Amino acid sequence: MPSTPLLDQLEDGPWPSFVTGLKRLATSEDKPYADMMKSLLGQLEHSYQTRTGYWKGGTVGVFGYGAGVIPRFSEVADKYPESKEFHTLRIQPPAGMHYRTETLRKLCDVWEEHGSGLIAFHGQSGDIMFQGTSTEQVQPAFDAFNEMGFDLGGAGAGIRTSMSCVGSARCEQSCYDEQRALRTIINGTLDDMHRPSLPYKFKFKFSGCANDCVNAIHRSDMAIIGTWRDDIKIDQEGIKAYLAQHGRQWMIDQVVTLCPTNAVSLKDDDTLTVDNHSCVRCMHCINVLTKALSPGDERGASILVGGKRTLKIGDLMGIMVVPFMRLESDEDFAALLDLATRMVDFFAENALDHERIGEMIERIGLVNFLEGLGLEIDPNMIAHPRTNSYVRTDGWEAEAEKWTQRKGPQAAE
Amino acid sequence: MPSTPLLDQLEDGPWPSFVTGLKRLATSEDKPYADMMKSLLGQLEHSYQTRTGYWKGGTVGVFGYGAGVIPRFSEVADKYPESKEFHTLRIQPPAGMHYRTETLRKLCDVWEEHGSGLIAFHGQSGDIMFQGTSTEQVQPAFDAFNEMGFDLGGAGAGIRTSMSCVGSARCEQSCYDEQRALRTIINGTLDDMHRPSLPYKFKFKFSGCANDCVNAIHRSDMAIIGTWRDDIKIDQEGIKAYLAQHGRQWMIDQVVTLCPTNAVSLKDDDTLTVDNHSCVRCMHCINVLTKALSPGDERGASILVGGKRTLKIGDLMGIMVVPFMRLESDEDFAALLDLATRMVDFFAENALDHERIGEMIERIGLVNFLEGLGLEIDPNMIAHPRTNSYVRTDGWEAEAEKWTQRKGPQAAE
Amino acid sequence: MSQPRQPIESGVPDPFPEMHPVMVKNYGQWAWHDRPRPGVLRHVAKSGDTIHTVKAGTQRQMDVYTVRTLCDIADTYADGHVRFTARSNIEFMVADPAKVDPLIGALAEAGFPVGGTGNSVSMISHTQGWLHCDIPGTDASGVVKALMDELHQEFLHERMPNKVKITTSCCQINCGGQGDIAINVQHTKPPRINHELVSNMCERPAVVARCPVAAIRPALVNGKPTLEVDEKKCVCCGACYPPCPPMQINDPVHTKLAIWVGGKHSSTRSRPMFHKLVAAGLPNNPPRWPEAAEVVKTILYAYQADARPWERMGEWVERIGWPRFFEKTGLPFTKYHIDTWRGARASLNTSAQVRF
Amino acid sequence: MSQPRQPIESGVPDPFPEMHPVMVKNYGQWAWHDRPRPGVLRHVAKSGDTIHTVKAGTQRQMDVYTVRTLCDIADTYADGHVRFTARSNIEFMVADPAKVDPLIGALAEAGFPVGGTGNSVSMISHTQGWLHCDIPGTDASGVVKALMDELHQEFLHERMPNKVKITTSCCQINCGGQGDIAINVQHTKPPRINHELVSNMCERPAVVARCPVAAIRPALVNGKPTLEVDEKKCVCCGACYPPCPPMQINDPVHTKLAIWVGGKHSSTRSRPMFHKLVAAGLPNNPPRWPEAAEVVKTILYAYQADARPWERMGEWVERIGWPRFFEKTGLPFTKYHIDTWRGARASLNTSAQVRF
Ligand code: SRM
Ligand code: SRM
Ligand code: SRM
Ligand code: SRM
Ligand code: SF4
Ligand code: SF4
Ligand code: SF4
Ligand code: SF4
Ligand code: SF4
Ligand code: SF4
Ligand code: SF4
Ligand code: SF4
Repeated sequence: MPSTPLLDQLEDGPWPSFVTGLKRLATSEDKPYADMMKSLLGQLEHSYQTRTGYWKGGTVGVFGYGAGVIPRFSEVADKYPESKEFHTLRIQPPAGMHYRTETLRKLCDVWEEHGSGLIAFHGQSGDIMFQGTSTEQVQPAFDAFNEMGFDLGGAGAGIRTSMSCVGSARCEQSCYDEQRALRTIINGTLDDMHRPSLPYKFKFKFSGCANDCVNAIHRSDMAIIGTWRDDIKIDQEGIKAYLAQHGRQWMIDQVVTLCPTNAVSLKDDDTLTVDNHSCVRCMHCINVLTKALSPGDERGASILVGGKRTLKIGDLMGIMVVPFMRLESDEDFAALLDLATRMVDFFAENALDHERIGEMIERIGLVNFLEGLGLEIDPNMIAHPRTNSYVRTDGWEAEAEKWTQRKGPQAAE
Repeated sequence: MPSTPLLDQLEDGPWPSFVTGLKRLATSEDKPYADMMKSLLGQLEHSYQTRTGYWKGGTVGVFGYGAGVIPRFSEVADKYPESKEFHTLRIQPPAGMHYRTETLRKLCDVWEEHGSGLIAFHGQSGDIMFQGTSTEQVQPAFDAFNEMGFDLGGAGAGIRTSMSCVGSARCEQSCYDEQRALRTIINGTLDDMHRPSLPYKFKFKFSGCANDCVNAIHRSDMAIIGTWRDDIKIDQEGIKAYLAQHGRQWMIDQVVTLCPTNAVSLKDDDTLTVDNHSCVRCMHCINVLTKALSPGDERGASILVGGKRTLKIGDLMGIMVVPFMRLESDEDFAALLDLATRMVDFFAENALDHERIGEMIERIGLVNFLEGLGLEIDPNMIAHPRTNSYVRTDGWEAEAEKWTQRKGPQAAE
Repeated sequence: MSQPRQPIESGVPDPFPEMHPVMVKNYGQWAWHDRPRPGVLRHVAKSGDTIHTVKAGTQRQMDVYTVRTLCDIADTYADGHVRFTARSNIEFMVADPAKVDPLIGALAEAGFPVGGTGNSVSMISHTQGWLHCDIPGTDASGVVKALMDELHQEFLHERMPNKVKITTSCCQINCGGQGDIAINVQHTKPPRINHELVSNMCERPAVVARCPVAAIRPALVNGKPTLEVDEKKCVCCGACYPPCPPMQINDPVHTKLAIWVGGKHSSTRSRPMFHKLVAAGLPNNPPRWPEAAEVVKTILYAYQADARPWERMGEWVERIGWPRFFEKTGLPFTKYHIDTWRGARASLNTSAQVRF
Repeated sequence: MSQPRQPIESGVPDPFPEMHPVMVKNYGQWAWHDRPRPGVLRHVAKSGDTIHTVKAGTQRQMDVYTVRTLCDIADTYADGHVRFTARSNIEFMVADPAKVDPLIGALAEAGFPVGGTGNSVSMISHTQGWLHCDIPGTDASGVVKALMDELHQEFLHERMPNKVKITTSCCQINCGGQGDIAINVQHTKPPRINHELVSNMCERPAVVARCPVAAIRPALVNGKPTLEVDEKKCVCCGACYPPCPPMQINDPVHTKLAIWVGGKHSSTRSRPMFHKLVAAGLPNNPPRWPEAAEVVKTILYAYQADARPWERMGEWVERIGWPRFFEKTGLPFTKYHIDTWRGARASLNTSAQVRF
């Protein structure tokens, strides 16, 4: 065992220690990975000492696929030779990250045989990351996972592994079937994941409501976020129960005054009402009064496009491009996949190299993007209309007419 | 008299009609301007008919000054020859736009003698605009006004005529002597008004409080807006009187819930308190409860820089660059003038041609501007800190030290 | 001509000799104010002194007869002092409360509407237009007069949720500034270039630099140096026209009016705001611009009906949301409403918050 | 080697066979939930079925022994099903409420903290760092472990005003994302270029294109084509390093940590927000990064002491204002806090609103 004085300090303290785990693997003398993990601990300690990383990339993959393995070769292999290759397999988990223990144990067994014994549940994008194996073992490891029913995840300039919140499996806020939506889109675009040839990466994320438990707005190129069109459902008996338990002041301070649009009122007769036209479906009142309030019945999702981290123009959040799409019937899910596919195609055709879809929209303008995809203009797409007069408006009447055509019948509703 | 069927329609209706006024002048047959005004009415009717303007600029001025007259030559002088020249004199009013009737009558007399008899009280920048005279009469008109104690205002690429709110003259919200501040700055920078040689125009505006009755934030290059540093003054008897008159609900709806930072509380004993550290000096509560609340005693102004209209990069509002400067003593006013002068100098040296100071700041960055002027960094200058990591921070410690130096003693206060 | 006279560089006149004596005496020492009725303010000083202000609308562009009439009224009822507001309303200050009603009577008699205080619609900010400017797309005096006729009752009464400050401008330069409602020129076609004139009178590098979208480039027409406009880029702003009159942007048909909503200068409650485009393509229709007036009234009365006390126009829309603004006013929402200028991203909805 | 095996392109596995049977049965039919104690959720379905979720922290980067221990616990106390959260916590679902306490006991016994629900500090989002990435400026596993040791009690208890979601990242690319508090790498010197390597391995046009400020240009060194960096322009972001490893941005001394505050993903109450820089220049100090931990705790406890119920970190600061944030945390405010990136204007105070 290498001496690891700095890492040893990370075995103290109440939080589970990854160092203890690494040492356990390194000292599993009967296992094929023990030496690799000793070497790895040595290199990691060296990084702690020198404050420097020592991995470099390369090209390693599995037969038939163009991505999904993150290759790592050591730059200090002379000192720590057994971990000179330390590749990671990204494997897509069951949607919602549910596991039988039996499945987990089998995954462990495969990784003991073909890898380091080190597994991350999960990567920030949602993969199970099987971390650390040699070039030689990549294919057999994948084959074993694949036979179990698992498939490689995304890497490189393609569709990435996705994530949905726990949603319908347990959460009463859920406004659509997240797992189905995830599997519909990802399994419908697998080719672009496994043989990546897009301008840059493309991520989908699925949250069942505006609480956005998978950070979809900031961290995905296309965010599917649950919402509803009709009225919030109110169980006035439930409201009375809350009032009985917590009092009116509590109700006012925790709910009424925190509604961002002042849409909630507590009446003198202790009923609670919501002005559903003002409500922005932010979820706050429902979160607090979960036993009395719930999303309406006409459920579905909003679609936002273009979230991402900093490179190269600065962080972007997704932009609302479809305020509502119903997600109930088979046709609805087919329409969702169709939209996703068209989105990816439009991205493939119009983005520059290494440009995310959010950057592309920034460059070509939202209106061109919407027109390119045939999405209808809606004031829900904006925080406010333009403040600048530099625009050529000679098509005003034709555009206004489009709106009137669309809204005419609705107005009569 | 020309026939003016379109203009005639503007004599109907309850609002005072400028057309009736123009006609009055045109029919003052005993006056030197009657023919000019007949001609003018003809040209204006022609504009109404053709929806086209017919004035062009030129060069006309008074001896010794480089600006202050707006020259107008008619493009349809062949049809309307008597108003072929129709220049405007911009004259600076007394600060706050106060007049004795005697003064107004004298101004009218001068303009009957040397001009059209048409006067605008006032231009959007704050000038009295004596509208319409011939090239020949410009100098005598100016001489007469000048002898009365009036001086030309600004035009072109220089300091412009300024405006202050009525403020101390009448308004209880006033936090500094607006008229004095205006006269200190403008009369201290007159050379740059009368002999304009700046990169572009530069406007000062003076509002006594955050109600900003002269639109200073949007419409001036340097806005001086009254504020206070200590606590809002509360007269609890006054509060009780309001409560007696309007009730608690009114107080809550009109004041408490409208405070943008929730700094106002109505206590059970019917006293009203303000969390002065949270208060942003927005004036709302004071506006509503003017008989009970007033700005604190430590009064002065905030300075914002860079407001302007659309050309060429889009509308800009002023940016807070001095959160507080006391404005009481002679030294305080001298410091204000000093700041204004340095601001104009910095602008003169660093702006591009036809670039307003707000555009310059946009181009060089606020930090460079602050450093150039030696203004101290303050979190009141921002809505929030940077969200983007693209910045070189190797001077962090030195900068942090500056803050600690400045705030150290204060923290002990 | 003899030796020219040297100007006396006296600058801004001292206001104290002009100011009402009660104001001079209590300068900076005021205690509170209220509004006994629309058009009248009562300010009380710490000394106990009181001054009443009676506010009346004017046409701004006044003939000397009108000014003298106002002076006569001031002399008879208002101690011989007046002031003008930032919006060209006139204020009469009276020390004696008994004079207030007669003063109001005299103003009404002379045709000056008394109002514009408190939660009323004040005078529209006024610019030059065809009367005097060299680049106007419409008139200002006419638009203001026509609109104020329509809004007259709202000037007289204080029945809006908060003050309503309307602005107008006669070209896209917008000397009238931001407004709760703004009625502005919006050109819809690129400038037609009078090539003959360009070669003669235009300082070409200056105008090329002035274009916000770099749509102007040098060109040769009939062998003479002139300019051309890339019509795909041009945003029809007219910024090239003042420095280069041959860039003829104004057009009797294609110069339209647009309505903007929600500008706010005060830092009161909410931060200051810019106004936002809500309607465009309105005809530039003198002498009474009925189409623009109609839209303005629709918006104004939707605001009046729906806003809460103290909500300025922009604050109201922020609360109810833009989807409902378009619903309530019945105005169409188009792609032109979506901002395309720098920083446009900040105007997009980057949240899951949505309204139905 | 024989003929290679063709992959079965099965994609995302069906979760239903893996899911707890009570979840399968009541899928999409849940009625409400509460939290009987920190670390435990109780969800009740419309059918009346109930499921308890016990949530525990893990180190994310787990050895198979740890995974098996968790499986053993799940088999004994939790019906043989688990799930992992978006933040690498593990959740045990149990149909029988009587099993909750024994399950908690077993987890505690095995060293897994039970908590992370409701208004607690959840697990820090975790990235790769020195353990695996090819570009890290610091470690991730170590930072997370060190910080979670410090914040352990806040994971166990629900005593914050709202959820606190902390993130970290091991380079400025920031795979860890936005956070209520984010502990991120901030380089402070431009990359040193290994010219020898550039000529050999770098795809030069790609790296030139990658620089956000166009600071990289082709150059010749010793007659060989290489690159140079304009150090005046360079913002030390390290974006050139992944496509071009010779652009050595990482440095044991000049690679620092910075703390950001107020990121928010949810659209709950307020719109989503980006986090904002509050402290920089902190040493990258393994194995326990005490300086960064100190700043994080200072901020966290200022928030705890001052925020109102349901206020997320960013919402709290919005209410009290940035001047008071710096006052309450004692952190210095510097010119680096003032944004300089595109759209920076929207981050400036363009109002007369001011705090003292
Ligand atoms: C493994 C993982 C971190 C983790 O430990 O969890 C990761 C690791 C890397 N990310 Fe990431 N990113 C991971 C999730 C993210 C996320 C979060 C998310 O997906 O929700 C983001 C922010 C969201 C986004 O997509 O913008 C993210 C934004 C980036 C970026 C910046 C992209 C941008 O447009 O700003 C890069 C750089 C690039 O793509 O050139 C990047 C690049 C990388 C690379 C490939 C570094 C490189 O260029 O060589 C890292 C490989 C590390 C390794 O050795 O495995 N990674 N990366 C995450 C993927 C695991 C998984 O598949 O589940
Ligand atoms: C007269 C006046 C309108 C009025 O009727 O009240 C006016 C009239 C003109 N303005 Fe203005 N501006 C007038 C107040 C304003 C204001 C309002 C203010 O000062 O508060 C603004 C917006 C604030 C600002 O400064 O940005 C304003 C923004 C402009 C601009 C755009 C400047 C910009 O940077 O965006 C121009 C164009 C220019 O300067 O090139 C302009 C240019 C002009 C010119 C000189 C047109 C031109 O380039 O030939 C107009 C001369 C008209 C004439 O025939 O007299 N005027 N102009 C106002 C000055 C009267 C006075 O001295 O009191
Ligand atoms: C006379 C005048 C100042 C001057 O020096 O000329 C003035 C006078 C008063 N303003 Fe003002 N404001 C005047 C233009 C403005 C403007 C600018 C403008 O009209 O273009 C604004 C900014 C408008 C904006 O935000 O776009 C303005 C925003 C306010 C506010 C803040 C309103 C708000 O809630 O946003 C107050 C506070 C209030 O209403 O109590 C205020 C309050 C006042 C007070 C109460 C101050 C006082 O005690 O004298 C005055 C009487 C108000 C009334 O009528 O009820 N004044 N006030 C201006 C009259 C213009 C007019 O004839 O209509
Ligand atoms: C398990 C998990 C979803 C999953 O599929 O894995 C989850 C589960 C729940 N979230 Fe979440 N959230 C989860 C990540 C998130 C995230 C993303 C993250 O952690 O990176 C967010 C966005 C955070 C942000 O804005 O930056 C998130 C924002 C919320 C909110 C909104 C909070 C707010 O006021 O802004 C709620 C509503 C609430 O608190 O009642 C919520 C509510 C809930 C509920 C009540 C939903 C439910 O009934 O199951 C769950 C239990 C909450 C509790 O512990 O009290 N969840 N939740 C994730 C647990 C992560 C963890 O281990 O800590
Ligand atoms: S995003 Fe909404 S539906 Fe999904 S788990 Fe979170 S609270 Fe539930
Ligand atoms: S969901 Fe949000 S916006 Fe709608 S009523 Fe509830 S708190 Fe208000
Ligand atoms: S800006 Fe303030 S001080 Fe000046 S008149 Fe208006 S309310 Fe009074
Ligand atoms: S001045 Fe404005 S911020 Fe201050 S307490 Fe009054 S309402 Fe609140
Ligand atoms: S708005 Fe345009 S047309 Fe009107 S006065 Fe100003 S510059 Fe002239
Ligand atoms: S109208 Fe505006 S955009 Fe068009 S050429 Fe002229 S300056 Fe450029
Ligand atoms: S944050 Fe940077 S160093 Fe860390 S995993 Fe992501 S790319 Fe690698
Ligand atoms: S560190 Fe960033 S700014 Fe500097 S050269 Fe590299 S990519 Fe450009």
